[in-house]
Order: sequence, then C-alpha cells, then structure tokens
Amino acid sequence: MNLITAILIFFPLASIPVLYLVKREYVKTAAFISTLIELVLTLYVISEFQIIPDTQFLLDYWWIESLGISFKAGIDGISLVMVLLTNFLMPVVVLSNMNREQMQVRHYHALILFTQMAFVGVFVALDAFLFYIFWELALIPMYFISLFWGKERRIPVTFKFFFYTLTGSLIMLVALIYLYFQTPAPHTFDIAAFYNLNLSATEQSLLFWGLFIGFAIKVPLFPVHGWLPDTHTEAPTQGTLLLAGVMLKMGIYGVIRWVLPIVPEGVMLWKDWAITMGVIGIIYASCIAIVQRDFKRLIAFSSIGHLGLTIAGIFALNIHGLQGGLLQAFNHGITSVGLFFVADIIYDRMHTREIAKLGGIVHKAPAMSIFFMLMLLGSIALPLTNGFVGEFLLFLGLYQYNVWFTAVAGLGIILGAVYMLRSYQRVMLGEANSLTSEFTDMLMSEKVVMGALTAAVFWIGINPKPLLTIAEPALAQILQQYTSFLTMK
Amino acid sequence: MPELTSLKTIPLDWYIYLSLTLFAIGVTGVLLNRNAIILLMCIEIMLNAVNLLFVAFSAYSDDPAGQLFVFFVMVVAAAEVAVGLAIIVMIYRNFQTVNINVLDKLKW
Amino acid sequence: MSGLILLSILGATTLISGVFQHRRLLLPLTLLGLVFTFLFVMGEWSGKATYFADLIAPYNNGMLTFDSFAFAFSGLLLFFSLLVLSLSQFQVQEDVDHAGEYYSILLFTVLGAVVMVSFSNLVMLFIGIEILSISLYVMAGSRKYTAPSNEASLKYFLLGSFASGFLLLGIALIYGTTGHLDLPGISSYISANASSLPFLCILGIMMIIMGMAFKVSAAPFHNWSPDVYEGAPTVITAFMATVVKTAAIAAFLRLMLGSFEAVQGWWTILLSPISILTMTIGNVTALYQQNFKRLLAYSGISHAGYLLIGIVALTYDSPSYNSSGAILYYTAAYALATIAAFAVLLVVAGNSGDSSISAFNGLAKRDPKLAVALTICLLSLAGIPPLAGFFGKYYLFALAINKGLWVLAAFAILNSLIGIYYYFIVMINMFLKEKQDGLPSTSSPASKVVIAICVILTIIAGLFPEGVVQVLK
Amino acid sequence: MSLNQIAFLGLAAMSLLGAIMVVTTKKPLYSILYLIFTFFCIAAHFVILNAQFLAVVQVIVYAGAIMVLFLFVVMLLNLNKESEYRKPALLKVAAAMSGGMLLLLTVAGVVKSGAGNVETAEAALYTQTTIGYVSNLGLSLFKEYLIPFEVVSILFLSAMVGAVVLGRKD
Amino acid sequence: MINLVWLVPLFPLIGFLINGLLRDKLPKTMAGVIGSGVVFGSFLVTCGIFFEHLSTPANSVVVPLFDWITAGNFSAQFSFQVDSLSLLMMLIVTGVGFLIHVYSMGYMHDDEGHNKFFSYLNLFIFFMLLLVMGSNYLLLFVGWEGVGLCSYLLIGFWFKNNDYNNAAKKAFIVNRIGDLGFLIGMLLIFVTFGTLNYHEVFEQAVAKFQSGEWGINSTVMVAITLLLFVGAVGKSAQIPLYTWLPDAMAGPTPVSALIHAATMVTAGVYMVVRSNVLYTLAPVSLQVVLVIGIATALFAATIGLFQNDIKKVLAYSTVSQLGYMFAACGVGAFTSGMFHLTTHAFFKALLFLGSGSVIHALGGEQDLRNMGGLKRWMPATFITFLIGTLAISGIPPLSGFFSKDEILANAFAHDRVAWALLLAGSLLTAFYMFRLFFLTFTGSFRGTKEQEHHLHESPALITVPLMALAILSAVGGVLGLPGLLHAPHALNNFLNPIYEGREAVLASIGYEHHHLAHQTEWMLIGITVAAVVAVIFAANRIFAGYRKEGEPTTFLKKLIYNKYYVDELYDAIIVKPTMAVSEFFFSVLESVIIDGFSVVTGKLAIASGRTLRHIQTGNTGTYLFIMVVGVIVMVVASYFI
Repeated sequence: MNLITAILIFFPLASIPVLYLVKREYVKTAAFISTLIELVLTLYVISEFQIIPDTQFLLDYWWIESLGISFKAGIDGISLVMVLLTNFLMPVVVLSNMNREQMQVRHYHALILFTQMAFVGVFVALDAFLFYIFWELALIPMYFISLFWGKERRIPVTFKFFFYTLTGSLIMLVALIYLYFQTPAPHTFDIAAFYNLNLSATEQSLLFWGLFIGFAIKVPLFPVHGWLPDTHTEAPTQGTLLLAGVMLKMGIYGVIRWVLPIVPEGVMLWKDWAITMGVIGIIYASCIAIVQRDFKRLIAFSSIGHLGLTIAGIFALNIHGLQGGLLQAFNHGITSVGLFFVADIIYDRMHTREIAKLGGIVHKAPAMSIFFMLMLLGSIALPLTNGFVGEFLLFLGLYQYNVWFTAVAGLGIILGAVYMLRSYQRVMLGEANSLTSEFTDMLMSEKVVMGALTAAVFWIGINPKPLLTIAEPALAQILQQYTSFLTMK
Repeated sequence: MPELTSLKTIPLDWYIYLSLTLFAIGVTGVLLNRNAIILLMCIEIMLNAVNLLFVAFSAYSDDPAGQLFVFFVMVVAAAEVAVGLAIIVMIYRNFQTVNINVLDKLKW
Repeated sequence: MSGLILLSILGATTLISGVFQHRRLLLPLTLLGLVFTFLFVMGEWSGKATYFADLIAPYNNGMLTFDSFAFAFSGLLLFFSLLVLSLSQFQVQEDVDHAGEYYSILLFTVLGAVVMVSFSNLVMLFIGIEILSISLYVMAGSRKYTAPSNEASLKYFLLGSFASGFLLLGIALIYGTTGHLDLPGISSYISANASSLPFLCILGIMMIIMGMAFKVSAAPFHNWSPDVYEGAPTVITAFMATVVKTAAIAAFLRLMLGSFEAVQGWWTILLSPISILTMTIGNVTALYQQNFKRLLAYSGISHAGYLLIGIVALTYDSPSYNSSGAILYYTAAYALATIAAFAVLLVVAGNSGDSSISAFNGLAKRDPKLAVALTICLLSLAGIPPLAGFFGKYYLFALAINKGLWVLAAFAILNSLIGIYYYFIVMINMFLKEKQDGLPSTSSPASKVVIAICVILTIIAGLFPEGVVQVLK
Repeated sequence: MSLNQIAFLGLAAMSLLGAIMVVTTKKPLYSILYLIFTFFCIAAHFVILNAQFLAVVQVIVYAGAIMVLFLFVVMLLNLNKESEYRKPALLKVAAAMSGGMLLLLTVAGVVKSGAGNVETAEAALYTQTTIGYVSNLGLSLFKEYLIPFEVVSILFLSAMVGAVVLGRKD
Repeated sequence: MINLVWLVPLFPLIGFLINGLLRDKLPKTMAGVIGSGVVFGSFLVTCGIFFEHLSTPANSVVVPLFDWITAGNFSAQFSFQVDSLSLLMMLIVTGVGFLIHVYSMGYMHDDEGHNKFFSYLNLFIFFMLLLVMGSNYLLLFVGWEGVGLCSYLLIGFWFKNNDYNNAAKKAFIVNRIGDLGFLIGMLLIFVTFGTLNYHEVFEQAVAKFQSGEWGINSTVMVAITLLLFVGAVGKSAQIPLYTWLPDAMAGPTPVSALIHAATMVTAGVYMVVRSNVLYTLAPVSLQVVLVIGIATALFAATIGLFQNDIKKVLAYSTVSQLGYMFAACGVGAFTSGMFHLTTHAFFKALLFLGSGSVIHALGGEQDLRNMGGLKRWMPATFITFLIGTLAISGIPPLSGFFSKDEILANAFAHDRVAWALLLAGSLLTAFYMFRLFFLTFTGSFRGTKEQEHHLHESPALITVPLMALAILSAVGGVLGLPGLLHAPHALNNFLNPIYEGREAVLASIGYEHHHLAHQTEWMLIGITVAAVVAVIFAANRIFAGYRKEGEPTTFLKKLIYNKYYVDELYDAIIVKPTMAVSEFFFSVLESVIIDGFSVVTGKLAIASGRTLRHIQTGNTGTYLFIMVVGVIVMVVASYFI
C-alpha cells in the first residue's frame, strides 16, 4: 500500500523507455497515456486518502545510512493537492503538444516525464536531502528543455534561469546541511527531526533567509523574479507550461512545508518582510503587466503578481491564509497554464507575441476567444471561478493579519482587471488586421486541453470543498506547530 | 679525535645560516637567469644547500637518518639532472636555443 | 606492498618486451598486469592475499604503512591508471618505437603514486614524488618533435624541480627541529610541544605545504598545470589530471593527517586562503577559455581548491564525516568524469589534434551517445545531482560547515556556481553549434568501453555513495 | 676563535662566493666551473661535519658525474658561444630583492626561534659522532633504508629510460 | 413552492447555456423565444412564491443549496434568502427583464450577434437573481461581480468598435474599484461577526448594540457601512465613480434599459436597504449616503441639461434618480428608496426602450439635434414616451409622482436643506426630460431626407413592451399611496419585516417617526407640482420651436456641456500617473536594475576571467617569480600565526 508513493514517483521514469521503443509518430500518444495512467494513480491515492493530518502511504528506507539520509516519502493533504495539480497538468501539457511540429520528439517527452518524476518527488519527499535532490532534478530537465528547444535568445536566458534558481537552491542546501548538523548525533535529514530542534533566534533568522531565499527565487518573489519573464518567453511552450504550472509551486510548497514549521521564530521575526515583498510584488508586477508589449511576458508578470499575493497570504499565518495559499497555488497552476497555452496558440498561428500586432482574432476564432475569456476570468478572480475562492481566502487571511497590507494588495485585483482586459481587448477584439485575418480557430486537441482546464477552473470555483477538506488537517497541523511555538515563547 | 671534540666551537646556527644563504642564492639565480642550463645549476645549488643542512643536523643530533636522506637526495638529483639535460638537449634540437623566454607559446 | 613489487616487475617486463619488439603484446600485458595488481592489492587489503606482504614486511621499517587509507587510494590509482592506459593506443600509434618505454615509464609513475599514498616516512614521500615527477617530465615531452610538448616538458621540469627544492628544505627543517623523518615521530614531537613550536619547524611545515601545493597545483603554485596540460599529449594529460592529482592530494592529506594534525589550528588559517584562491582562480580563469585541455586544467585547479577544503577542515574522528572519505570520494568522482572527458576529446580531436572547444561543435549530431556521455561527465564535474560530483561536493561542503568554516563554504558555493558556466558552454557547443567539417573522429572500442565505465560509475556512485563513503570509516 | 671556526668561515666564504659566481657569470661554462668549486667546498664542509662517506659521494657524484654531464652537454650544444641572454635591469632587481627577502625572512626566523636545538647537538658532539662513517651508514642504509634504496633504483631506471627516450635522436 | 426557489436562477442559467453553446445552431427566433421564455418561467415561479409569501406569516426563509467555501472557521453556503425585499427585487428583475427580452427580440433582430446577445442577457438575469436572492454577503458579491461582468460583455457587445470596448473596460474597472471597497467591507464583517450570513450578522449587530458593547456610530459599524457604500457607489454610479454609466450607453439600448436603468445599477440601493440595520447603527454613514445621493442627483441633473445624445441624457437622468434613492436611504426612508427604485425601474426602462425605438426608427441616429416631430410617424412610441416623461417628472397621478414625493416629504421631515436641493433636482429633471421629449417628438424633423424617408413605427415586439411598461409606470404609484389619501401604504406593509432590527435599535435609542402634518404634506405637493408644471411650460416655450444650435459658448454652458471635465480630470490624476509609474517600473526598475543586475554580474565574471587569464603569461620566469612571491607571502604570514 505504501509502495503507491514510490509508484507515483517512479512511474513516469519507468515509462520513459517506452518512448524509445514505440514508433516515432506514436511517441506523443505514449507519453500522453503514461501521464494519464499517472493521473489515474493519483485519483486512486485520493480515493484511499483519509482526511487526517498525518502523513499517509509513508515510505521510509535508508538511502545513505551512515549519513542519516533516508528515502523517506509520504503523502499528506498538502502533498496530495500538489501532486494532484502536477499529475492533472501533465496530460494537459503533453496534449498541448499534439498538433505541433516537434523535433527530437523522443528526448523532448522523455525530459517532460523526467520532470514529472522530479515534481512528484519534491512534493512527497520527507527527507531534506531527498527533497533537495528532487528539487535539482526538476531544474535540470527544465533547463535542457528550455535550452535545446527554446527560442532565439535561449542561451543567455537559460543561463540566467539556471543561475538564479541554482543560487537559491545552493543557499537552501547550506541551510539544510546546517539544520542537519543541529540534529542530535547521529545526524539525520529527516524532516521530523528538523521539526523538534530548538534553535536560537539568530540561527532561526539566518536559516529562515537561507531557506526562504531558495524558495522565493523559485516562486518567484519580487525582487528576485528576474529570471521568470525571460525564461517564459524563450522556453518552448511545454517548458513554459511546466514552469508556470508546477515549478513555481515548488517554492510555495517549500515555504509551507520546509519553512513555517522548521524555523517558527525566524518566521515570526521576518514574516513582515516576506509579506511586504509579496505585496510590493503584486503592485509592481501588475503595473509592469499593464505596459507589457509581449503577451507571454504579460502573463509572466501576472504570475509574479498572483504568487506575491499567495506568499503574503501564507505568511499571514492563519488557516484561511494557508488554505488560500495552497488553493491559489493550485488555481494559478491551472489558470496560467491556460493563458500560456492561449499565448502559444496565438504564437503558433501568428509567429508573434507582440500585442500591438494582434487584434480582432475573435472574428476568426470564436472558440478561442471564449476559452481565453474564461481563463481570464479565472485569472482576475471573478466569483464562481477558482481564482475567486483562492484570492478571497488569501485576502481573508491577510486581512486578519494586517488591514493595510490587504488594502494595498487589494489594488492588485483592480490592476489585474486593467491589464487582463486591456490585453484581451487588444489581442482579441477590434477589427482584424492583415495578420490576424489568417487566424485559424482551435483544433480539437487544443479544445480538449482548454476544455479540461476550463472545467477545472469552474469545478474549483463552484465546489472547492474537496480540495479544502483534503488540505485542511495538514495545514492546521502546520499552523498548530507554529502557534505552539508562539505560546511556548 | 681532538679536532672533533672541538667541533662544538662551531655553532649549528652557522650551518643553518650558511645553507639558508646558499639556498637563497640558488633561488635568486633561478629567478635571475634565463638560460635553462644555468637554471638547472642553480637548482643544484639549492639542493646542495639543503644537503648541507641535513648533514649538519644529523651530525649535531648524531642521527644517521639525515645523512642517508642526503644520499637519496643526491641520487634523485643525479636522475633529475640526467632527465633535465636530456630535455634541454631536446629543446635545443628543436629551437636552437636554451633560453626559456623563447618557450612561451603555451599561455592564457 | 604487492602493488609496488608487481608494478616494478610489470614495468621491467614491458620495457624488455618493448626492447624485443613485441609491441602487440604490450597493451594487453600492461592492462592484464594492472588488473592483476589491482586484484592483489584489494586481496591484500581484505587480508586474503598476503604473500608479498609477508615477503617484504620484515624489511619495511616503518617506511611504508599499508593502512586502509593506503589500500583505498592505491586501488583508486591503479583503477584510474587502468582506465587511462586503456587509451594508450592513441599515444602509441603515433610514436611506435618507444611503446615499450612509454608503458614502462607510466607504470613506474603509477608505482611512484602508490608510494606517495602509502608512505609513512618523509624519505618515501620524497622519493615517491620524484619518481612520479621525473617520469612525467619525460612523458610530457614524449612527443619530441613538437614545440608544445617540448615546452610543456621543460616548464614542468624546471618548475617541478624548483618546487621540490623547497619541499626538501621543508623536510630538512622539520628533520632538524623534530629530529625525525618518520611521521609518527614527527607527530609525537609536534603534539608534544604544539604550543611552543620552534619557528624553524613552522617554516619547515610551510615549505612542505608549498611543495605539496605545487604538486596538487594549488594557487599560487598552479601556473604550470594549464601549460603542461595543454602541451602534453592528451593521454598523458589525462594521466596527470587524474592519477597524479589524486596521488598528490592523497599524499598531502596523509602528511597533514599523519604528522601536523596537532597544529591544525594555524595551518588551517594558512590553507583556507589558498583553497579559496585556488578554486576562484581556477574557475574564473576557465570562464573565458577556448581550449578544452586548458579548460580541464583550470577546472582541475578549481577542483584541487575544493579538495583542499577536505584538508583545511581536517576531520578524522567523526564516524561518518572524515576528510579521507570525502577526498577519496571526491577524487574518484572527479577523476572518473575527467577521464571520460579526455577520452571523448581523444575520440573527437585525436591525441595531438586541435583541442579547442569548437572541436565539439555539433557532436550531438555526429555522435549523440558520445555527446550524452560527455554531458553527464560535465554535469558531474559541475556538481549537479544525482551524479557523483554533486555528492562529493556535498561531502566537502558538509565538512566545512560542520567545522563552521563559513567563509570557505560561502566561497565554495559561489565557485561551484561560476564553474557551471564553462562546463555548460561546452555542452551548448555540442548540442547547439553547427559542426565544422574536417575533424577526425578516431573512435576505438577501448575508448568506448572506458567512457561507458566512467559514465556508469559516475551515475552509480552518485546514486549509492554509501559504499565509497564507508571504505575509510 | 678556534681553528675550525676559521676553517668553517673560510669554506663558507668560498662556497658562497662560488655560488654567487655561478649565478652571475655570463658564460655557462664558467658557471659550471664555479659550481664544481662550490661543490668541493660543500664536500669539505661534510668532512668537517665528519660525514666522510657523503663527502666522497659528493665529490664523485656531483663534482664528478653530474658536472661532467653538464660540461658534456654544454660542449655538445656548443652553448658557450651564445653568452647569457640579456636581462632587463628590473628583472635583476626583482630577483635580487625576492631572493634577499627570502633569505632575510628565513634567517630572521632562525634568530627568532633561538636555534634548532643546539644544546642537544653540542651534548652529542662531546662524544664524537661516527655516524658519518661508511660502515655505520651502510648498516642503516641496508637495514632501515632498504626499501627506499630499492625503490630509488626504480627511479633511476625510469630516469634512465626517460633520458634515453628524450635524448636519442631518431 | 418556496422550495422551488432555486428554479428562479436556474431557468436563466439554462437559457444562457443553451443559447451560449448552440448559438451557431439555433435560429434567431428560437433563441429569442428561449431567452425570453426562461425569464418568463422564473417570473412565474417568483409570482408563485410571492403570493405564497403574502399568505404565509413567515417573513423570511433561507433555502440552502450546498456548502460553498469552508476553511477553518469560515464557511459560506450557497443558499437563497426569500423575504419581501428579495421578492420585490426578483419581481422587478424577472418582470421588467422579461419585457426587455421580448423587446430585444424585435430590437436585435437584424444583429448577427442576436443569439449571443440573448445568452448574455440570460446570464445577466442569472447573476442579478443571485445578487438579490443570496442569503449572505459573499453570494451577494458573486452576483455583484457577475452582473459587472455581464455589463462588461454587453457594453462591449459590438466589439469591433474600440470606443465601445473602452467603455466596457471602463465600466468593469470602475466597478472593480467599488468592489474592492465592498470586499474589504465584507472581510471586516467576517472578522467582526465571524459570519457573512445576513441573519446572523444583523442579529449579532443588534445584540452587540443592545448589550451596550457598541454605541451608535461605533467605529467598526461606520467602517463597515462606509466600505459597503463604496461598493454601492461604484455599482450605482454615484459621485465620484459615476463616470462609467454614461459611457456604458455604448451597449445596445435594451442593455441600457435592463442593466443600466432598471436593475443592475439599483443593486447598490438594494444592498444598502438590505443592510439597513448596520446603517441604522451608523448614522454618520447614513449622513454620507445622503450627501452623496443629493450631490449626485443635482450634479447629474445639471449635466443632463445640455446633452445632445438621447441615451446620454437618459443615462445622466438615471444617475440623478439613483441619487434620489440614496438620498431616501440617507434620510432613513429605506422604503421610499425601494419605492422609487421600483417606479424608476418602470419608467426609466420605458424611456430607454422608447428611445431605443426612436433610434431604431432613425437607423441608429442618437443625436437629439437631428430628430424632431417624430410623433407624426411613431404615435405609439410617442404616447408611451410621454407617459414615461411625465412619470419621471413627477406629475400626479403617475408612479413617479408618488415615489418622488414620498422622498421629498421624508427629506423635508429630516432636513429642509436636503428637501430644497432635491426639489431643485426634480425641477431640473423635469426640464431636461421635457427638453428631450420636445426635441424628439415635437417640431419638425431635422434629420436627413432619407432618414425621414425611412421613418416608421416600430414593430409590435417593440411597442407591446413599451405599452406594458407605460401602464406599469402609470399605475405603479398604487404600491405606495401617501398616508393623506387614507389608503394603506402597500409597500410599507410589505417591506416592514426587513426593518425589525432597525426598529429595535431605533426603539432602544428612543427615536420616533414624526409624521408630517397633513397640511404640510399638501403644501409640499402643491409646491412641487406647481413648480414642475411651470418648468415644463418653460421647456415647451424654449424647445418647441427648436433650431439647430452650434457648440455652447458661455463658460458655464461649456463647462456643463463637457460634463465638468470630470473624465479629463480622472484621466489626469489617476490614469496617466498610473501609466507613468508602470512605465517607470518597466523601463527603469525592471529593465535597468533587475535585469541589469544579472547581466552585469555575468559580464563581470566573464571579463574578470578574460583579464585574469593573462596572469598565465606562458613565461617560465614569471611562474617562478609567482611561486617565490607565494612562498615569501606564506612565510610572512607564518610570522603572524
């Protein structure tokens, strides 16, 4: 039964050889099927999952016993939500490539599946070292995808991406090693051991930044977001989707799992900074998105804004904020994937992402205009879409922490409407110009992709309860770990 | 032997100073010269300085190890010189000079 | 012990058979011999094969000590030599006449290396180093009629013997102050009056450190290595970059561990700047490097810097973290990747050909397997998990952090970031640049095997480092 | 000021002089000759230190074999015709300075640390040291130092082979 | 019957889905029939519930559907509250909505977006119903934003025209500003009361008040009410957020009638009335509401005087009328507000539809200056429009008279100044409405010849709803006959239940409703009616023989003609700065500093590599020197260890 965790992690890896066995034209299908199976497995896990705070399907074997490094992985509510996101998006991502010309299709999909393995690993790992390994494993194939299949400026841009993120993760590694040496000898990387260390305030502050910077760069949080827009624009579509859909969430997950419970005092001392960064990020990114000329960049900046709010809400450190944060991570995964895919469709047809060159597409592509609008609604958090639930909870949490942060962050929902509607108007509406008049509407597979995403948008928007219930106990426990420290102080 | 007992009149420091000086001269020579052969000789001076030091130490502490070490040093030095001269000959054969300044094609 | 005997026999045999023109035998003979030696050493370690040991033991008055450290590193050295020598054909086929000498000298070099890692008396250290160096002076110049080779040989010779002069001075001063040449004696003296060490002794330690630093090519005594690496025939370069570096760092560690451990306090202060300087210079200089051999030379320098962390943060008592283990693992990881890289270079550019990075352009199209292999090695060198290189780095960083050497750790992190750039540049060349024609691609079964072994071991060692780590527990 | 001291000082002066000449003379040939001279002085020092064996070896190996080898090479390559390459003044100054500095520092070190345990040395020297005698050295050489002795033969072998490989014109 | 309440919003939703998904398949008439049919369906259900409600004593029922959001102690159900207030709104929405749907079948018949139009309309009805039926603030907010979306979609319905798109965008964004206030208000409510359900909130509020925990005007209450009111200001186009409504006229006329006159814009009033308890606890906020309301009423009325676009005039009149409603709430006469809301829904819808019919006849012409004498061609429209105009001007016995008079009376009772201002406002209303009327229907036609040639009465689909609405606006007054006619005030009795909490509070602070003496009321009515009639005649004198005039010349005229340059002002103080800041962020902070950082670091590293490698001179001598220097440094260092 516990092996299901291992299967979840390694099934994608195991299915890579298949890609090299089947005929070239079936590779995409094979990949798609494998991801579907993975999704089914995930659903099975959900069905087996009990609504309790404890970790379930726990897997714990020594890996490097002498160094106290074990292969410890398990699933609790938080992990489950993230794993679900990953494995729900993966088929979508693979499918999004169905009708595209794809060079080196085998390697491409092999890397994608590899990434999936790493993602799932990150979300279920309960041993710091294992976590770090998966964390890096997610980065490498990502880098290769963007480098080998990217666009013109890929080389410098991917370097930027790689260095930004690796800097973060190395700092994080140092922090983890330090924690490791704080554990009673024989030292261990087990997260459980990290939970009940007692560290001095200074240690905790330093460790907080050590860990938090690593995650903040991944999220990415203002002002360390420099890599995101470029990478999004240069990466191939699937790269962008994986990046926006899952990879950024690794940061948020990391904050929840590896920062809050481990260095509570550090969090207590520095959370205002984190929130401030988040809130500034909202305004900053939204403003930039308004004047953005490149459609993909615009979406990228909108991501920065949304995730800034997410971080702010999480650091409000109450159940609403945490629930909102996790849910919003999930939502943003879906919505941003949808928007980026729209951008990809446009680029695929028009070979430009310049908003100024577009316009009037709606006449040629009613279907896409509708899907785009629906995704947009999710992104600007209109009620009955997923975005609303998440952002409302985030605001609720943040408000209970501080009114003024909320007020400023609230401007984000206005600015969000501004840039989204602006872009929609300038891309889709108005008279069709010479370029856009050749636009062809979505193909079946594309419709399926967008359909799935839209369904998710509204399903969560109208019935968020399942996700919230799954996550609630685990989050409550993490919160409790934090508050118990406060009371102990 | 009488002269031996009176050897104590030479402080060990003197030998140390002497060999250090010789060594320094050797180093200076290495830095100063551009002629591979002379360089080699200066290195030999350094080795000899060290030998002297060894012998002095071993004599004053009445311990054969030092002198045996010197023996090995001499052996090594001989081998080194043999190989070194061979290299120099080879160099000369290809460059018609033993000026080490000429050999700076491998750089950066 | 058996290592020494077998190696000398083997060397002599190859020499003779070279003289008697049995060239075809040489390679198999050497490889078989090395395998045999390797097995014997391993057997001796596990106490199974004791014949030679018993033979020699009575005459070995604390000159060599065959502890697990010695065995582990000798094994490593023999294994690397095996790998490198399997590539010999690239070297031999271009001057056939000296095949015999070539093999014998390299085998003697290995012998020197083995002596270096198992010495317990400064005499042996000195002799070992000299055997190693003198043979290498020769091998570096083994392509007699080409300028670079000559230049490399001469530079190596002059700088090397100059450095060994200082080494000798150091030994002499140590001897003079402590009155001992054997490690136990020295260490007992030093630990006895660690507080009030006569300055001459300090000076001696300093000089010895300098001499060893030269051998491991640590800044500021590193200048020889790029030039020599570039000038020497590629096979020899590979040998120097892996076997010699391993032997040097191991000897260095053995020396510090065995004799000067008591005064670690102050030579840590001295060595950590050297370590930082070394890795920084190595990495930064490599950034703008167009020649692959030089690139690997600089990367070798930077890795020497990382390795020095293991000595600076000298730890031997901790059950799971000891410098020997860390350095053993790191050298293994580093050498495996480097050998494979050189093997690929040999295949792509030949033993003497243009070794500029552009030689790899479009390799992914020409020979994808090769490209992937090299990529894996470069990733390992760059320290990307889950490859061996990463774990080695982790191990050393952990040592530093454990000792609370934060500055060192910070620089190490920074450098491992910088380092990534130039490894990735090579990779990008392979995958994204278009190939220009006229490059010979002289593949050979041997090189294929070597590359395969290295890559596989790199991955396995990365996934399951336990074994290696435990060796020296 | 005893006889030995005078002898020592004289020899020291001569050896230093020789060394300096080696370093500074223009022509390789001369420096070789000066080097031989220096070696003889050092051999003499060995004698004073009662290390007869080494003194002899010094003379045979160094002054004999090695220096002859040098001479031979110099003649062979007829290096004497090309006088020492001209050196910029800056180089000279720099070389002298660094050499001098090294000397200064090391000597200062010796002074600082008093001496390398002299008193024990003196105590030792009341009873005459005989370790320098061939017999004694030979014993320890073939007892404790057997292995290095053997190993060094390997060194020789490889050096020989190397020299042949490099030196032979083919 | 009450348990079927979920059908009410469900019907329009279904209609939306059918029309939306099959919009390419369905024939136009079919779509129209479905669109109107579903609304009529919910109208019928509503009526059913309405009569049931009348018969049952239970004044308010909550029908839960399912749990929506639950996190920690926060939980919001998806549940409907049926009480008199929501029923009234439901009736208006579905009833008027139905008429407008029917009208649209005629009006939009030739538009290629016909089916899409109906799906949007249905969606709007759905959200509007959610808004009025929701049993908690969150659900109210859902509808609140939902109708905003629909208004966005419908204003920009003709998306080829970028001005229209801009108008739509403006509407949505300005509304968002209000929504932010509303959202924060909601959060504050939750933090204060731990729930968002009307019942619990109001009960707790009263309880806290009576337990003496709060006094009147407690900070929290004032904050909540003001924040909520910000939302209302945005939604109901009050100063300062009214500017979107006139632009919103870009949408098809039925949209203006339905969304921007009858229903959506009145959501703010509904919300204030719904939260009357909270407002009662914060008289200060009520004062603010009153001031804003009066100001808007007058301000918009004055702008209305000089507008030449028929729909713009109506738009400003809407703004002004909404001002009246808020003023009513401001003086505590919530019922009067609802009353005016209702009648206004009738006659303003009528007026808009009438203008629509005119525009339809003139082939899209909207400029009053090119109309005139239309009564000759389109009698039905003329009559109905006249009724509407009279109603809005407050001529007895039309509905407008009663509602407005009630407001005036309450204002008088509350504060003379307020009364005076509102009276002035109503005079202005009468003036510009009749200006509009005369310019459109009397005199001689000023349009082009071929326009004149095409002039015709609109088809039945258009005129029938007009008549229906005309009747409603004529007799709507019976809902609230003033006390001095000794008739029961139907609306009062109907709505009273929702004021329970309010009454309790008022009772406990010993406030009693002082009714005006009858003669006073008579006097007020007299004054009002007389003044209005006078104004109408004046308007007649001025505009009956209207000739085209050029742009206004005098300063005041120009100022008003250009709507006091408010749009320009906002553009200058809000839009432009925002854009400037964004540009700064993008081109300086992002491009130069944040990108620059990484670029510079990279360049720096490479450059240092390029320079550092020159240490490796290749000259052995140099290397030797470096080594020696290294040794010397080490030795020196060893002195300090």
